[in-house]
Amino acid sequence: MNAGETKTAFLAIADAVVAAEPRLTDADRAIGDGDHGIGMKRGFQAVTEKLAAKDPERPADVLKDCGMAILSKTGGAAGAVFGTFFRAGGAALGEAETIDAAGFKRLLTAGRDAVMKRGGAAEGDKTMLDALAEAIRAAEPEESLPAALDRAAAGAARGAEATRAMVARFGKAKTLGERALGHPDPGALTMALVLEAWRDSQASA
Amino acid sequence: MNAGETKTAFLAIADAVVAAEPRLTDADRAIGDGDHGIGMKRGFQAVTEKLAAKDPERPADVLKDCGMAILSKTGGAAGAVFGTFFRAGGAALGEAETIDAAGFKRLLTAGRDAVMKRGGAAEGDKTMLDALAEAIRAAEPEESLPAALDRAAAGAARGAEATRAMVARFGKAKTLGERALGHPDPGALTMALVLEAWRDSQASA
Amino acid sequence: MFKMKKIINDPAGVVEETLAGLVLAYDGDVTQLPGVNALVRKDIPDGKVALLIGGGSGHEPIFPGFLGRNFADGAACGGVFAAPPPDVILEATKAVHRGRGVLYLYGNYAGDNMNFDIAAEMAAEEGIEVRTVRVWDDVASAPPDQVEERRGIAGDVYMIKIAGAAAATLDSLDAVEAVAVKARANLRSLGVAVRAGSIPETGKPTFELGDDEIEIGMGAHGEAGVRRQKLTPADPLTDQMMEVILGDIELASGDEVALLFNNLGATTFMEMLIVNRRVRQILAERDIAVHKTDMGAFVTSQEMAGFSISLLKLDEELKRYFDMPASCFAMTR
Amino acid sequence: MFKMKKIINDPAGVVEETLAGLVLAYDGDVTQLPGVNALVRKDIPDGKVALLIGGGSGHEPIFPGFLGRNFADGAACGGVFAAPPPDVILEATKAVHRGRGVLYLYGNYAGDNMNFDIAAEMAAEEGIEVRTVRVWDDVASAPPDQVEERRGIAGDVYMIKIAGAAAATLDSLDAVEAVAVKARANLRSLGVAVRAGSIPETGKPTFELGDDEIEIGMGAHGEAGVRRQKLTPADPLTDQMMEVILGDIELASGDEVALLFNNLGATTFMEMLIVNRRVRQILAERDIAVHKTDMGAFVTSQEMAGFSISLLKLDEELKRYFDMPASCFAMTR
Ligand SMILES: Nc1ncnc2c1ncn2[C@@H]1O[C@H](COP(=O)(O)OP(=O)(O)O)[C@@H](O)[C@H]1O
Ligand SMILES: Nc1ncnc2c1ncn2[C@@H]1O[C@H](COP(=O)(O)OP(=O)(O)O)[C@@H](O)[C@H]1O
Ligand SMILES: [Mg+2]
Ligand SMILES: [Mg+2]
Ligand SMILES: [Mg+2]
Ligand SMILES: [Mg+2]
Repeated sequence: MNAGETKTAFLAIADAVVAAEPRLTDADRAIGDGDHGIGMKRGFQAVTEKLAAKDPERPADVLKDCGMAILSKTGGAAGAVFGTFFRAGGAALGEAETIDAAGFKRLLTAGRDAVMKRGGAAEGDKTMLDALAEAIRAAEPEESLPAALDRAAAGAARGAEATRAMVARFGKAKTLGERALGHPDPGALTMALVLEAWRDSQASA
Repeated sequence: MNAGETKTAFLAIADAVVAAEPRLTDADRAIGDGDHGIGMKRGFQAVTEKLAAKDPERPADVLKDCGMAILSKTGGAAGAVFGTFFRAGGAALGEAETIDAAGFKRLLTAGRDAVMKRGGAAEGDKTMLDALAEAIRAAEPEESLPAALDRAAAGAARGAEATRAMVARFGKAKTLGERALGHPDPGALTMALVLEAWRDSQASA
Repeated sequence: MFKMKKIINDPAGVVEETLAGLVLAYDGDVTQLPGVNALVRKDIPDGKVALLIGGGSGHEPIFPGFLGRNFADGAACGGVFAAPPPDVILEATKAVHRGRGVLYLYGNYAGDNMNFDIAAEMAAEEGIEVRTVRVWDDVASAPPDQVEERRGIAGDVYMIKIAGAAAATLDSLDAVEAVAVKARANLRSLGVAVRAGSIPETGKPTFELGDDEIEIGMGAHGEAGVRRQKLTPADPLTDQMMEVILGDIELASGDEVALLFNNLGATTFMEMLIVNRRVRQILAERDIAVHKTDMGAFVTSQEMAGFSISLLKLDEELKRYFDMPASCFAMTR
Repeated sequence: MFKMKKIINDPAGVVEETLAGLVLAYDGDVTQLPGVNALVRKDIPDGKVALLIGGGSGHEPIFPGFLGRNFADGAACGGVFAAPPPDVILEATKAVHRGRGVLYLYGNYAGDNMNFDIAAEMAAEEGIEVRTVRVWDDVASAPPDQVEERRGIAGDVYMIKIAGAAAATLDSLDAVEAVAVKARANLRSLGVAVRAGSIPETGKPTFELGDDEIEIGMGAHGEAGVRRQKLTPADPLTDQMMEVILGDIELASGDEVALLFNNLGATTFMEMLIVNRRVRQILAERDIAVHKTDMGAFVTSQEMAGFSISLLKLDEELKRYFDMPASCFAMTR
């Protein structure tokens, strides 16, 4: 996947997240402060603006711009978390002209490490990291990018679903304790949505 | 009706008003600030206390004590209005050993004049004066007290009912204008209730 | 009907317990008269013209929250939404009197008028000179040619601020009364109701308003206002309200005013600040300067949602009293 | 679900319009950074240690309402209930910096922590020294051995009061940070939620609470608290809350404290005063003196009904900063 295709994919991702605002907000109302979808919408609308404005040289530019836009326009935990994720993921792609399965897995991993470093959370804490970790495990570096995207998206969805069974240790759901059980983590839903939208943009491409 | 009988009658009146609190409050919620019954309850509970405490020498003592208790414990427009009414009514009875029909009509009239002087309202302004005025017109000085009470109570009820067709010019319903139409005036309902309870206390006596 | 949730004890005792908590919140400056629902300052200087305010309870922090240096000297408090009885007012009058007479300052309502008048007559019998200034700032409650029929709402706050400073400065009841009367002539308010509040004893809303309705000019007790309409965005609503206010007072280019945004209970600062933004645009267009902006919950109606805009036209004299440092439970300058 | 009525314009523009209205309400003391949701004082003295506060919007008057002499120098504001992005914080940092470094003071939430930390790293790259003190006064949000996991709620107000006075007095970032850290160690808060508030963009309540339920320890954003129970009368509820607070801080007979009653939005003064009455009975039994009582809506959650009790243990040093005259939109001393 080259720079132009990456841009197309991320424009589709942005549309998908913006469209999912109500669902993400409701998820946050259940165990947080009810603003997750609103913040993500603000951030990904900025992503669309930023990406539409110019033609990227490399895939890394797309991810970095995406990360910067989210970081500077979203705010809240999600702004820092997803902004950090995409910026680090972009950095991990370096000068590469295209994203292949190996590069894809590398960016997910670098993104995860950066988020863990930033927020101090780990897998099992009922955050987007749970969706991300499953995605990383599922993505095979040897296969084709579409196949890796397919497995990663499915893994992220599983990971997000699995957060229902977790008690939050970070974010505003923290003090919910037992009562968070049964509800999925909003950020994990967004993480899964991002990878699903990326996969779908390929399928339709 | 001698001093003791007057005391008995007024204890019955107090019970009746206290019991009617919700109805009077709802009437005030419709066109005022929703506290009329609460204030009247506070006032007439004080009346019961004050009357129960001692044996009156003359009927005038009962009305004056009733007026003082209401004036000092109720507050709001009704406290001033009904306190003034009973105090002036008592004064009008003077040294009389008993209340007869003529004395009864005299006390109603003196009470009305004092209330008009105090508050500046007149008949037709959608206040307790509308019930009172009808009662005065209905009460015949020549007949027996029970008969006069009977006519006065019926007149007060008619007068209160008639306030539905009036636009308030005093009290908190003032600015309601047209919208007060159809709703009876809370104080007028209380005035009617007082005379009805007085009449009934005789009937049952 | 469902009962509004309130964190109280016995609903019949809310006034007494509120005043007890308020005296403690004053941290020593104010005391309650034994067995009477009236609070008075502890340190009223001898020979001072006394300022007594009061009215129904349930509108906290007004009235008992406005006692202090350069504010009021005493407050007579009635039941929830009910004017205080004459006895309470008389006790408070005697307690604040320091030989130079007492100014009664309160909102213009039938109940308050009658009870304060009766108390004034009683005070006169005891040789205490009393003057009365009724606050009637609510432009929604009567036409300009019947100002004395208008209700007193949030304007109470500015009236107490100015009369309080005057009563602490001037040495005759006449002079203090004159300043208060002047301030009243320069004061206008208009409110809007968004949701009803409820009385503790009944737990019922004092009025009904549709889920998509607001009412302009509704009184602090939930008495009906002048116009009920569909929920209106902040800017057009502000335009509507300011048109009424500015149509009721003469303001020339270059004039200075003070602005008071009073929260009736449950309105957010966010909403009032958004309205202020528009108010300032409107005043700027007319080249009217704002000397000071006050915003908060001063004259409330329990948990009622809604707010009022008050505009006080200032001249050098009023400004002197308006700016004088002053402190009470509800406001510090 | 029915949409909460709010007097606003475009729900997506509430933060910008709120800040515009606030700058005007400051009547000249404060300005907004061009195109950035950050307000700063106009008259920050050179060489002053700068105090920067901030957080999500929708909690007005905190944070942007606390700028002024002996209060904060700047506030970085995020979306409704969302921490400000690093860029906004960085811009504000540069605007308030006067050569002696900047103290970041904000509530302890994942979003705020991450965004302020990123901004601090950016500021360091630009040669500005930044220290951070996170407010974690909410005893309901984590056990005593994990204070750094606790949320910051109404205690923000006293932290800003004291850090603001210290930053105006002391000439090193170290010294100001030390005072703030000491104040934090002496501060405890606990809240109770009675009715939910709503976010302007959705108009939906941020949580569900039964018509007869309250929740102790609920956060300022409506995050769930620690105990949900049936509506409880004021006295027993106060006993419950004070037991938790007093069980979390060491107070000896004769100690002095300041009390802050913070209205989350729609709670009445009547309710808080009734609660204060009981709080004072409890403190008196333990011979704990109250130096000052503050009551009002300082850290709100839109029209949420509920309140919190904050207790600050004072010593001579803290009292000096606590009593220092100070003035901002939200509070004057
Ligand atoms: N420390 C953290 N590490 C990773 N993700 C986090 C962390 N804290 C919060 N999150 C994610 O952020 C989401 C909440 O985002 P959002 O609601 O937009 O922010 P806020 O919690 O500030 O309101 C959570 O669902 C969680 O997935
Ligand atoms: N000026 C007046 N003269 C006679 N009656 C009056 C006057 N003003 C008010 N009232 C009576 O008082 C009643 C209202 O009493 P209440 O609700 O207890 O007092 P408030 O209006 O202070 O809440 C009205 O229904 C009316 O009958
Ligand atoms: Mg959230
Ligand atoms: Mg009434
Ligand atoms: Mg009343
Ligand atoms: Mg948030």
